[in-house]
Amino acid sequence: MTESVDFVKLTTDPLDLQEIVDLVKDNGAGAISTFSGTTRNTFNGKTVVQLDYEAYTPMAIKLLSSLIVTARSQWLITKAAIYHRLGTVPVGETSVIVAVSTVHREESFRAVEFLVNELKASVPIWKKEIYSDGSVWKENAESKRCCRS
Amino acid sequence: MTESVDFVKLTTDPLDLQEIVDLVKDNGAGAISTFSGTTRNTFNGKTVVQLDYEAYTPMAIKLLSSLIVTARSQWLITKAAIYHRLGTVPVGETSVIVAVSTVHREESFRAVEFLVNELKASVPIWKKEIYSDGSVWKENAESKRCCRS
Amino acid sequence: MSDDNKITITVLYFASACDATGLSSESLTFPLPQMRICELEDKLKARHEKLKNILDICMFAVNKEYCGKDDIVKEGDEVAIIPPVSGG
Amino acid sequence: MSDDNKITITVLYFASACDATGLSSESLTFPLPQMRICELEDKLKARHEKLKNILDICMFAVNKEYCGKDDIVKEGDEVAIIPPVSGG
Repeated sequence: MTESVDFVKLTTDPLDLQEIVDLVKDNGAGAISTFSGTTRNTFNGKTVVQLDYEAYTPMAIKLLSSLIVTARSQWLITKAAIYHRLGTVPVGETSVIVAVSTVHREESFRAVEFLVNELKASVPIWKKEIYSDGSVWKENAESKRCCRS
Repeated sequence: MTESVDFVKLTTDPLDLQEIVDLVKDNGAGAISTFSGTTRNTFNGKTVVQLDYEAYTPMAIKLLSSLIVTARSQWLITKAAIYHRLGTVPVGETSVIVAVSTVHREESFRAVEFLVNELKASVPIWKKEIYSDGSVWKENAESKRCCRS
Repeated sequence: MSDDNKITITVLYFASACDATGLSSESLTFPLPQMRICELEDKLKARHEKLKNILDICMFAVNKEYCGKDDIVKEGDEVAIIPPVSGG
Repeated sequence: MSDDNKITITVLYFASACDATGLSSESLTFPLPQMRICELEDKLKARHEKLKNILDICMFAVNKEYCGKDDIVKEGDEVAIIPPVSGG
């Protein structure tokens, strides 16, 4: 049976960085780079109480897997993991973790950055930011509008 | 009392990624990037049994702290940590962890990459690679030779 | 077997689009053999007043693939209205 | 009080330099008020045969600061021989 090398998951459970790093750890890889996105306590002066995330899950899973395939076409990746939290994420908790292991570090830097940037641009996951005095659906600045204009 | 924002440590204990990430976690920071360097099981076809690390510890600590100061002069960093292991590091275990928290992710990507690259170029830490049939002191390709030629 | 002169599709709504319609999905039947995304967009705007401005900044996906306004929608397709994403 | 016409310094050896000398450090006294790093390098080469080639690829640090071959070494300084680093 082939050993898994790509790990993609959307979950309502808290994300565990060590667990995810252990998924990508490999004795043939000398480098592991990670990115964790956390809930900040303020946004433009407003006090953030929590974030609520929702997703078009089947498409999000499909796109995330496809992003890893694209990353592998550009860099020599040993293993890669992308976990994203859904539901309520309180302030200070982690909403996304991307981890990549590679033989040499340069490739892990590039691959993590690519995966995070592309996730923020195209994966159908939405964040509602709940403030002490209201709420709003956020838009990533890099959210793609291709095919529309 | 001022809260610590920079964490530098050389230690013979195993490195704990979660512990180090918890040091840099901050509710005002939305991004945490990390790099972990691990012991690969082969190098140019030779089987690596373990790595032995030694350091000029006082100078290494001084330089690592100074690298974080330099990084802060270029990017808006919330907190930063650099931990390096000394003594014997078995295959598969982690020898270095760099973690940086920032408000926005771009800066955490840049700062981690800078810190790792500069550490590998200038910090007086040495790795002896022990193979099944011998050993050798390694040299980072980027090890600086300024002032010498 | 389906009538060749009409299509039934599923439309999925998320985030602000779900708020605007009060729906997470709906099944729609059109007396056409097929249609373009831009035609569907016009019909959805007519159907849901509050969706008008939102649709102008949304993307569409057919069967979990992003698509363009001239792409074709066929019988049984699942069309998702994708507001600007904010994951990560 | 120190004799103004001689200096005593500490030289630290690491990694391959430590292997070559069999020492992690040594205290050396020179009948000079001060000296340049390049002069110290020559004296260390004369003193330790096996250090010759190694010193050609090492850097020097005085009191925990990297320095150049024309930098000055003074009484009480700590000079480290820094082989090519391999941390990370």
